[in-house]
Amino acid sequence: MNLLGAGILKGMAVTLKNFIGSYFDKERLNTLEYMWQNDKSLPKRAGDYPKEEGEQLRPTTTVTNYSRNFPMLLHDDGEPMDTIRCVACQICERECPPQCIYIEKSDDKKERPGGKPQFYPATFDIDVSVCMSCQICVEVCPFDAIVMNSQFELSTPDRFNGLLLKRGDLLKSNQYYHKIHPEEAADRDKRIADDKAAKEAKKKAAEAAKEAKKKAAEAKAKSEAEANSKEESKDPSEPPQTSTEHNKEENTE
Amino acid sequence: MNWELIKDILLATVPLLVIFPTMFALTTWVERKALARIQNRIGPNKVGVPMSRYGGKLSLFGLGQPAADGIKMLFKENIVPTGADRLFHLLAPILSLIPAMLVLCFLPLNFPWLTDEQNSVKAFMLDGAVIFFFAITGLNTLAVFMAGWASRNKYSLLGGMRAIAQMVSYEIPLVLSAVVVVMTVGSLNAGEIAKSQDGWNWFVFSPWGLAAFIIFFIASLAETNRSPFDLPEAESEIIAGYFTEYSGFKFALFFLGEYIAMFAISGLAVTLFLGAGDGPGAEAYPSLKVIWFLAKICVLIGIMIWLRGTLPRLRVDQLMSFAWKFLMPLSILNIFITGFAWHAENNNEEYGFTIKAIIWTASLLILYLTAKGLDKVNRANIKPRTYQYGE
Amino acid sequence: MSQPIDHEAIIQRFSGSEWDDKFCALIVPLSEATALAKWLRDDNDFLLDYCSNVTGIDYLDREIKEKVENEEGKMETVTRIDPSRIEVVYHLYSMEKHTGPFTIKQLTERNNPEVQSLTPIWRSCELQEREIFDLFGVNFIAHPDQRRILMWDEFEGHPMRKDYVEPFDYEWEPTPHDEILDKHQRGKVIV
Amino acid sequence: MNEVTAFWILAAIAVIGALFAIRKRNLVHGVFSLLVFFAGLAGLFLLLLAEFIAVVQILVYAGAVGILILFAIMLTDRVTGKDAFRVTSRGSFWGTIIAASVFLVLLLPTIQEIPQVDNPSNSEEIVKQSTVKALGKKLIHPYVITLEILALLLTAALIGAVTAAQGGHPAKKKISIE
Amino acid sequence: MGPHHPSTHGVFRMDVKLDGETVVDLKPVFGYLHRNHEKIAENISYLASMPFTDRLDYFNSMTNNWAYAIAAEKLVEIEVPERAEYLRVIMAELTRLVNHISLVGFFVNDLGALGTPLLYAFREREKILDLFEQASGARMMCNYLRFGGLRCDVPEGWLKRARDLVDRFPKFLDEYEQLLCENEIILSRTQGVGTLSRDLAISAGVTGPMLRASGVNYDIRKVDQYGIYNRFKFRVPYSENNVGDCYDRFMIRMLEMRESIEILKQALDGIEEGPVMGNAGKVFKPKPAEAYGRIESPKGELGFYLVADGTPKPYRFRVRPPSFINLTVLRDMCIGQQVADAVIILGSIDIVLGEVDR
Repeated sequence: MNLLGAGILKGMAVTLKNFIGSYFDKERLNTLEYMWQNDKSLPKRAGDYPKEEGEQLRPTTTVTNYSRNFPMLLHDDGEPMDTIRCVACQICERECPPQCIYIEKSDDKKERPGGKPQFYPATFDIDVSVCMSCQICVEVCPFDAIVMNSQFELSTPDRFNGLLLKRGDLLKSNQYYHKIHPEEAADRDKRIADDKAAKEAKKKAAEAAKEAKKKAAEAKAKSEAEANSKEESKDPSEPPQTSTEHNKEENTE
Repeated sequence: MNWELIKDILLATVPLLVIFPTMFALTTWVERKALARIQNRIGPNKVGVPMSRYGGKLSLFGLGQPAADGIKMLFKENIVPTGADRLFHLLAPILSLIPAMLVLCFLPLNFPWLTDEQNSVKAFMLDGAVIFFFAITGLNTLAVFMAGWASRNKYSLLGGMRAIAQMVSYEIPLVLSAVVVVMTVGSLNAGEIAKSQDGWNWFVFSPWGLAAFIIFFIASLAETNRSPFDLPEAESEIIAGYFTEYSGFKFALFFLGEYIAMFAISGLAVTLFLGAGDGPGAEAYPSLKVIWFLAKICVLIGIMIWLRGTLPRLRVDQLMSFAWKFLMPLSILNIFITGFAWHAENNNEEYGFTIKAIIWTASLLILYLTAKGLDKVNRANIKPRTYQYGE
Repeated sequence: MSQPIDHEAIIQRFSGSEWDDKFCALIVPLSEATALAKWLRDDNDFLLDYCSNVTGIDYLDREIKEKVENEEGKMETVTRIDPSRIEVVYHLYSMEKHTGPFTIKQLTERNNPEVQSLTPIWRSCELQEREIFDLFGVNFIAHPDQRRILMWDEFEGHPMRKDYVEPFDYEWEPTPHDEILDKHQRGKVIV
Repeated sequence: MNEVTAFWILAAIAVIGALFAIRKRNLVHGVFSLLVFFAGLAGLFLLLLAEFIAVVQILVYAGAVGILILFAIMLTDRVTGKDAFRVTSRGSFWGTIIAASVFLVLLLPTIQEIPQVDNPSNSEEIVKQSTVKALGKKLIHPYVITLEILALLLTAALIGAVTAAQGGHPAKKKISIE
Repeated sequence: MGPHHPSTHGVFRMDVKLDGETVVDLKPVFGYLHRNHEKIAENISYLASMPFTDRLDYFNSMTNNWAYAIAAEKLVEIEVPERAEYLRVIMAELTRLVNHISLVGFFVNDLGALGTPLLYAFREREKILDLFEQASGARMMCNYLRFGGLRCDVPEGWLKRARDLVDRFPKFLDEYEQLLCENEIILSRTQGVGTLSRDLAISAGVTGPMLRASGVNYDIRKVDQYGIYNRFKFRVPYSENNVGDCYDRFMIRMLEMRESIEILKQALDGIEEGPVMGNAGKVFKPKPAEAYGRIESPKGELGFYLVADGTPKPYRFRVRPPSFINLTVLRDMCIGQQVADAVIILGSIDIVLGEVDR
């Protein structure tokens, strides 16, 4: 027959164990102390926070290299605006559940390293007060142009336009992406490299097929085949819609 | 006016007014730190000396917290609800503080710097000290009712009524368990009770003394609305009980009153059961008595904080039935046992060790069995249940 | 998976109800609803004693292109006008026999919808039917206490209806988010 | 000299408390001023060095009786607040005359009886007599029968009160438990 | 007890008519957090309303996603790869642990234990939420499941971390039970309070631990055998002869946590490498059909009823919230009890207002 107040005493034994444990046992005390600093140093706009190299306003220890917060635009190495990956195809603006992305397509095309000249977004705003960091835009983007950042200190005193991140604030380099999400960045780059290789292989196969077709045509009817095959190879000179069907087969991998 | 008398009185009472409020400030810090550590968090460590010149901050483990609370309470705007009747709204916290402070001066804290003559002044109520103690703590109930009634809102009225019912019904076990000690010592004044327990024969070491101490401690928890009995200020049901409508310094007064009452009652517990001021070095250096006394009070306060971190709250009717159907019969039985044991010891000659052992074990057994029986009667169907597992 | 419940037995017993094979649900007329429900619950080869889900669906008049087998067996699409109605769908389960979902539907027209409330038979329909009353405006006959559950009492209109127009948002404040929303509303139909 | 001033202060408190207790419109205020009166009385007893009686005065009257009256006020409705009924003081003239005569009847014998306190020195035995132990002995030896009867009377009153509160038959109470 | 009362779990109001301390009548009032999630879902695509399901019962977002994924997979026959099924079970059971320890913590907090058990529960919850963050990127709003599998695979080393969390968890559970299960005060305050009879529970559509506490052996993991639950050997605790009061509900949740650990152990042993995403096309455009998918979420039966009309937007998106329907019996349980008990009965039902008001 158990002692009269046994339940209560056992309960108190547990609290005593926790009381002592919280001094020594790392397992029990996992509350991290947040570095306190006065908030006069709070920037006026969310965009004024430090841009590059993932350096937070305050050295916090809570950000792991998996956590995601608001999205950011990626550009490969080199001058940001030349190597921006985004082509303003506005799929992410359409798919975004709370509809917080606003894109205005530029009218002129910009040369992209190793690729066709593409449009670029004249303005690319994300309303950080509305975005719920759900990563749908990263999934639907066919060009891996938008990925999730892990910076969470974006508080500003101005409620109306302070929380609107402009294109300049969103644009971050690929090394920064490697720095904050090493694993995910590595996978993404490997996937891009594979796709590029696959496309090259397909293009080579397509050229090879074209030469073979050309040779066969010459062999059969040498003179008129050459005449009309020359124009036919000129007019499908990459009209823009090929880029959309390009992204169609891109994403059915 | 003879200045001599006034000097004596001041010498006796001012140290009390200095020691106990500072201990109050420390206890709030200790309580928050200990509760935090029990719950595996760090507790207040942000308030400290702002060293703006060096940019950082000397946090000194949050010791600045009580000072910060005090200042905050001073500057908080004190709101009086329109419906409340202002006089009693103001009077209630004061009335809750007076008995707590008044009771402090009857504890047998023989300060080293006091000569015997001054000691007598302090313990003016030489004879009726213990009864005076219970009379004054009875006034605390009035203060709680006045607060509940004066703030004119349904939560505080409910809280006030609960508090009165609880305090009135827990005063009886409190008094009855004190009777045990008074009976064996034969006098009501605190000094003599302390003297009779010198040399380690504290009351808590005798079986009836231990039972009385446990009952006294449980009843004192209820008297000061602490941990398992903090029903009047149950946040989950009636927001903050009788001091819902209080803010600013009046709330701090209530807070101070509650803590000083806690010190006073644990002081009495120490005097009655734990041999006030008696400790290893007490005979050699009489000045050590005060330190031992305060140390024992801190131990009791520590247990109260530990209970607060662990136990949930009782319901009103369980609270009542626990007092009337469990504690009171037990303490009455305890009085009979003490009477019998004292009679056996003092009135017959061959009171050898064997009879003493028999009496002690017999009383221990009787007390434990009646406690088990009462508990079974009160909570007949409350026991852990078993569950089936379906596929 | 739980085996499907055969519905022929029900149709012979209750002539009014008919089986909609496309969505495998039993359409129940207003008159026979209570009798059928009580029978489904108490009959021991059904024992559908747990009504898990009650949903209201609002259909407007719309033409549907369907591939239909015409005479010479060739699939060709025919456009049919789907009549406008409000459906109240009940998903029933049996906790005794662990049998799968059995759906019954009650149809009513849109202007003043009237449906038989099944709360007296299954208590779980009480809050869900009140929600349908609140958001669709369907009046349930014999519902114990039918009043608005999610919206505040002075709210007019039934938000979940397809043709519901939002009242003017008097708490509107200018936010950068607005042009994003206008741009989406300006005729950019999401494909 | 300071005993006399202390006496006058305490007497003033007691008289004011009693007056307020009668004149106050709001019942709860009346009860609290009654408690002030009890406290004043306890102070007076202390002055007479009868500390045990002073303590009992506070314990019994200020502590228990005060709370009892408050409970009574709380539990009977329509006693306080706006719609509390007004006691008309129609017969106030005759009332005062009767009160004054009773006061006189009580006051005269006490005035003659006051002992001429010539030397305050014998206050020591007064203190000795009124110690708790002496009172305890007196209560047990000569007055033990009265003590028992009193105890019986009180328990009877207690049981009566409990049954009255329950409305007579305990059966009714059982229903309210389920 | 107004919407901002300290012990209603979120914005929920109870009109309580008191006679002294006992409750005479009680009318729950909802709608303070109503944002008409179903109307939003009708204007956005199927995939876009997946992150919204996290906001339904914000304590266990993985099970909400899974219920929606099951309903969508019933609309269009999509085959889910092995590893995805295993990871779904692991995530669901981890969420069940999070939900049950937090609930027990809140329940005892209502009893007045000043947060100690709650903070122990939150200390353990932090470790599980770190696992979710490493897998999906966010701690609470994971948005991790997709129709036909998962959004991305778990990082390497995750399974090992999950494994030793599961091994350490029983030690914490013993400590938790020692603190709470034999405590006399908790026993006497919860036994006999808020009793729910067996047939009232069935007819009122109460599901989950509350139903099993009233004596009905009905667990959708066993009944529907959705996902790959039929591969794991686990038991379902229910209370046959007891009266189904607050204590039973509290104990059933403690025992269910032990069963979840069993499932987690078996799942973590059985998982192998493999693809995580089935062959679902980029745009989810189902043919006109209806589907009702339901799972055993920690609070009860969470169901999604989707009506598709061929466009990429659902025609009707209906959520069957367990805590909303469990509230039908709140009034019957609270009549005749004390005020302090009404608060505990509400705590034992385990409601989350995001799900109740949708």
